[in-house]
Amino acid sequence: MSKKSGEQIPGRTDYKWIGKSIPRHEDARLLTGRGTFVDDLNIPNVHHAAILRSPHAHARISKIDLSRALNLKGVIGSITGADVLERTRPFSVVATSPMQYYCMATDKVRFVGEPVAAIVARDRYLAEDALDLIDVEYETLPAIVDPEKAVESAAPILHEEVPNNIACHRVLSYGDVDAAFDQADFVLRERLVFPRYTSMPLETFAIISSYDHFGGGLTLWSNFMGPFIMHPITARALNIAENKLRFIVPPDIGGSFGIKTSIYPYLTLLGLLSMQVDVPVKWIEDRREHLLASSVQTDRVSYREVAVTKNGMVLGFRTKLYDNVGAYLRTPEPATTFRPIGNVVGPYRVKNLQIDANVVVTNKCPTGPNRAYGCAHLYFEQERLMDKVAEKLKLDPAEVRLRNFIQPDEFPYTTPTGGIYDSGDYPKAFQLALKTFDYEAMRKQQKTARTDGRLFGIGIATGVDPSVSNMGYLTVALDAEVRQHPDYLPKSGAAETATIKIDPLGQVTVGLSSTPQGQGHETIVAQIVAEELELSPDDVTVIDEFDTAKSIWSISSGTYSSRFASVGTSAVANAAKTLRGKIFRIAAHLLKVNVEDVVFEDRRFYGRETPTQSIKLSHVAGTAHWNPNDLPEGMEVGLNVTETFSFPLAHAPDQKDRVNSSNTYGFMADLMAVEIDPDTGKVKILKYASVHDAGTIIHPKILEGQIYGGAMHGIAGALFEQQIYDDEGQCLTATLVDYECPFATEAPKIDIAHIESPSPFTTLGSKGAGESSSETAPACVANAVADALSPLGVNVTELPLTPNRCWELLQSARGQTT
Amino acid sequence: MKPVSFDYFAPTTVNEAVALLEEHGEDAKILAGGQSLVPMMNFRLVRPTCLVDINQIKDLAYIHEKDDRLHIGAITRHRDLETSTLVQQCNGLLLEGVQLIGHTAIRTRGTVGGSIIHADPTAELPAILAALDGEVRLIGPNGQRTISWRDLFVTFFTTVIEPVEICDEVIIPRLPSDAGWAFEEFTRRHGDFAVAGVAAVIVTDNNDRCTDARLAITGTAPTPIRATQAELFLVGKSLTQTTLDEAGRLVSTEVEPESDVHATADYRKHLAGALTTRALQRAVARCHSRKDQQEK
Amino acid sequence: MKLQAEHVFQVSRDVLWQVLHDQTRMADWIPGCDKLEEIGPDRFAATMKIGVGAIKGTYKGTVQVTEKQEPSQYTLAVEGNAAPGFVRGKALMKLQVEDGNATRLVIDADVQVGGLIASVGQRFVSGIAKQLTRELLANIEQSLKPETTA
Amino acid sequence: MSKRMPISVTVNGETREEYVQPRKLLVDFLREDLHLTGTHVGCEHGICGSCTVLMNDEAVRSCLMFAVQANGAELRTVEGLSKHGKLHPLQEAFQEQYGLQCGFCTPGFLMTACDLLEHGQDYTEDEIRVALSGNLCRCTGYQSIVESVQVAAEKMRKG
Repeated sequence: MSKKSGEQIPGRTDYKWIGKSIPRHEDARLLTGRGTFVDDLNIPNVHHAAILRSPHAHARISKIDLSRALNLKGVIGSITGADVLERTRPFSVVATSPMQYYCMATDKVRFVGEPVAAIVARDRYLAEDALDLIDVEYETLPAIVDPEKAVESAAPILHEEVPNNIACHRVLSYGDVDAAFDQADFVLRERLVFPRYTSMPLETFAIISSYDHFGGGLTLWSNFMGPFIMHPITARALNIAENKLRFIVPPDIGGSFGIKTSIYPYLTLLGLLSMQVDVPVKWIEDRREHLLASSVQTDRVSYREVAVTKNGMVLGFRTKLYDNVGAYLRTPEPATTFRPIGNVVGPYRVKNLQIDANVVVTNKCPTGPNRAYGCAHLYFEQERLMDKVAEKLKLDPAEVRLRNFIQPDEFPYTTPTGGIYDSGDYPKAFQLALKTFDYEAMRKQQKTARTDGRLFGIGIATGVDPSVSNMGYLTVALDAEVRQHPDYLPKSGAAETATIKIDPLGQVTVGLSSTPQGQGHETIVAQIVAEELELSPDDVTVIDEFDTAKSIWSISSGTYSSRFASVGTSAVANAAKTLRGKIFRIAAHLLKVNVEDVVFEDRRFYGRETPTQSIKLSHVAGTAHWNPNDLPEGMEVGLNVTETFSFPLAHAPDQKDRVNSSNTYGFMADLMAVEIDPDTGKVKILKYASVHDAGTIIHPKILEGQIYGGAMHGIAGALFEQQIYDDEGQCLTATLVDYECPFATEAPKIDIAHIESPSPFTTLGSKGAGESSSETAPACVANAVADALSPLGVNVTELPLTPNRCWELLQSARGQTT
Repeated sequence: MKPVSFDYFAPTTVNEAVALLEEHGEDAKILAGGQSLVPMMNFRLVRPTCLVDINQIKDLAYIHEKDDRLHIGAITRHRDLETSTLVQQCNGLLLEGVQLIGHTAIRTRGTVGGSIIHADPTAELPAILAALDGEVRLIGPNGQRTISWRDLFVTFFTTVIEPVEICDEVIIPRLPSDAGWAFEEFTRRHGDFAVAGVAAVIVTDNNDRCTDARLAITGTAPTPIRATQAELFLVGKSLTQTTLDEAGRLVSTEVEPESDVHATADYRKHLAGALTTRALQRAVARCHSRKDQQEK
Repeated sequence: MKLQAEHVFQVSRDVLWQVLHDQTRMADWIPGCDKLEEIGPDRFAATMKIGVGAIKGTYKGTVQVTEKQEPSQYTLAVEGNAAPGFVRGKALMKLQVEDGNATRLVIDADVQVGGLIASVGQRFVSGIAKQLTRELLANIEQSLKPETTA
Repeated sequence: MSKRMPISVTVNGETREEYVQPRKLLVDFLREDLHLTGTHVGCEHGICGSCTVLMNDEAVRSCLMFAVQANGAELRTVEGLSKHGKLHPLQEAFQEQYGLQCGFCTPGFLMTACDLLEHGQDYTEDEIRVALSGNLCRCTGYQSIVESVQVAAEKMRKG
């Protein structure tokens, strides 16, 4: 069992249910094979689609001939780029360059796996048979995959309207960065390469589309997860009114980690396909399609330099980065680049910085939200440089971090880039991490190991965990003048809605506008409502099916950017508090006592002085439903409350490009000990401690699960997985044999501990923690391996650190040419 | 990822199977365990129009020993080898090698004949056949023939088996009773296809000199190979650590691997040597412990 | 994917050049080639049945001979499409005189594989490519039989 | 298109006579023909383990077998683990130890662990991790799954 110790913050109210690990409500159906994922839905007379994909990385489509495919028995419909060009509009793209991005290739194919045609047939087997009969003629063009080479003048151009393949270029400056570099005692520089890997949920994209030719309504069942800006974007692409476009999300989604935000091009494709036929059309993405053409994390080359004083204080930094977003700038990209803008200084008191951000298109799969979303890139650069500072000054890397931390008395802390860190105690959390890891003892163990010639390393990585994205942050990708234009619609905010109702017999039902993919929302919501209404979680039924026609939602709805634990729980808690007030007022009215004297205990109300005269909750609820005219004067009929919680500080970016890109900011400190096998180069994680401050903890075991899952994604990208392309743009990792996700035998045990600095901005003081160590684990692994290799004078500036790569680093250190 | 359509036959005798192969020719394919064939069919990389399922030929599943050789029916499951006391008693190398194959669910269906005829150069069973000079028996329209592993493997996924032939038995010589053995593999994840692997067998005389050395290497050539230079070097030597290191070095100079997405040629070349040394260390240790047992 | 191979043939350079450019015998040495029709100057439509183990494909495409510098070198460009994917290769063929009336053929090729084979057959693409090159050289040796025995 | 063939399969104790095309994968047969949607499809090339079911009490990949091959066999899927509302010890242990989050990989883990624990209950943690190393999970980081199998082994040892 993993060692877990946590400290309770004094002044924390002792909750009955919040803070306890109650059994999960979702488990019974999932454990007995009665879950409802999209592919389990039984839609009558559903037919199946298959998509023909480009084998070329860059080519002009000269001819498509579907005749042989269409007269295969059982085939009933098809679309190609021509239909898409004629009947849909390009997706709106955030950046300044007017790139044309459609759900299917219309003129050229720009990455291997890009959809070229789609077929509907009686079953998936027949649809794939039909794909083999489609004849396509391509005129191949040279391909480019390296982001730095893609911007050179000789590079092939993907989009005529996008010069030098640069989809977005912004230089953001904060504070006085030149002064910082002048005052510095020394400057450190590194070129760092962050790899392209993907969260790869086990359930692939899944869509069922049904078009009503008479009413004009289009219904799309899918494992879509938000944000719901994708609803207007899809409606606009399909030239269909939003109130005619219905998204239905079933109760169960098989993991997402951000990926299923990028399903909307396929929603558009299936929508158009279902308009060609009179039956519902189901498309279940297969694993090869997913690994080739769903969504991947941006790969990045960055040049970072830091200005440092002789006692290790970081005065400022400059970063020039090249983010490789693949063939199309697909909304919400370039969010990888701009999402962490509010917390780009991490947990440190850096005041001056400049970011030269180049968002580059190449002939690779388009990128999109993945777990960590930009923060793994950020903290890989930041923490590698922190270790370089320690190395230069011969200081303990822990000490360098302690010197630079933002101090507890400075919260809420406004960062130079406009982020507002709500709460935290970084030194305390970091000390707890050192204690949990037993840092001193591990350094001693390292000393003895090194005397035996063993390659033993200790890595540290800390980071601020941003959650609840402010919908306005992405507009910092636009020049400030663009944002001043009169007909430009500024964007901001982060909200969530919850509806709670009590039925005539006094049981509680909660409706959400979240789309959970395994985070246990039904359980957490039942805990919160039970706490506020003084019931038990088993009295609370939570419905998390989502239906844009029935559920109340806003542009920022959905389950992404670890938002539910703060914005979702706040909406639920507020709705429960309001409903509690109402039932207490009805009870006081029926008991003829003042509302302050009403006591509620095991489902009965009574006046404090007259405990024997009590009425049951079902009586109060019954009154509200059966006898509404007996309610207190002016009280609204019914027992249901809908509350929307919105963050007040989620403003649009100001003229100086400052924006509070997220609304709650947690803290993480990871420590890891590793050993490298000198013969094979294989890295083994010997020990891993991880401390998190996610504000008020609601369900400890669910939080621990998020930390374990997040850490595993980070370790996967640092040691195992990578989407690899050859120089001609062919993807070489389209199976799970070649795209190497770690299994149980590769997973470490983690000693997890917490501190709780409640957020002043959320109702329960809770913050998001869904991405957690997916942001810091890659940096921690890199620092640990670098530490293990430092006696040999080897530097680590690139991931993944596969056995082959580590062996090559060892060879270069041992003077052999590899 | 659905397979193309095919005609399906499930013969219950070998002759019936051979007749079907003759009748359907080039595009007929034998379905044994299916753990390598079906993934390739689902990817539509392989598109047989006729499948001859030999899982109903019950008398092709057996393990028995005759004149110091294990005779194993072609559709004997990997899992059957794992749990067979006969294999445990007379061929530790086979047992250790089988346990490295994929995962339990793969070994439940995977067959001995299937994985040898599939001839994946990183697979464990072909390497064991090479290390112990095993043979396979092929049955065709005009009778049967027994082929040694040296003549069986041609290149990637290719053996000398004719489209009309079926492998009905694999013959693996028994490990010499005083031999030490070890199967050492390097994979990035447990159960992966091996980046490189070494099946080692060592026999020593009473004053600890090596009298017989077998080193079969996987992952460095289109087929499993024997590292003959290193084997010749070992015979006659006392197996000190320096000897074992030198044997490893010889193997890495002997092999000419390819690069791919999992490993560079240089890295595989190095690994073949490093794994040889590790395999020999374990084999020598087993050799000593078996000798101690025999003295007791 | 870079591919180098070379082989010494016991014929003079001129003879080797003639054989390599003899359209009637080209089909003999291009691996798995069972149809070769001229569709333009030094340009042929080709059907090649290439397969390794169970992975078989009938590749339809073109063979193009360019940059001819008789008799020392020329470039062979091959392109083929089949169900498992496409193959595109450009090979610089250099013929170098060796003593004893022999000629060394040096092949310096750049091969690109795409579609299914690239994304699924990753573990063996370079090995299979080398195998086909060996077959090519063996086939040339075979088709030179009349010249060498005469 | 080759014609359908009759098969008789016992699934979770119930014998079903059906007609299937030879190329129909066993996992598609379970999900589409028998509407047992508890078994999931994650990769269709035998790596992720989501499709694992028991065939004659041994774990197999139902995406690497054709339905026709199950003719005459006895299959057990996740739907067959619990009886009349009584959870199998494995299901109880997974609930107690929070051994799941999204639940998509869970049926595959349950059937793999069922094969493991029906052939013995005392394993070291490493042995359990090796036995589960053919099942991919992207949510839990595996620790809670390993603990769930350890607790289930304990429950089953006590009988």
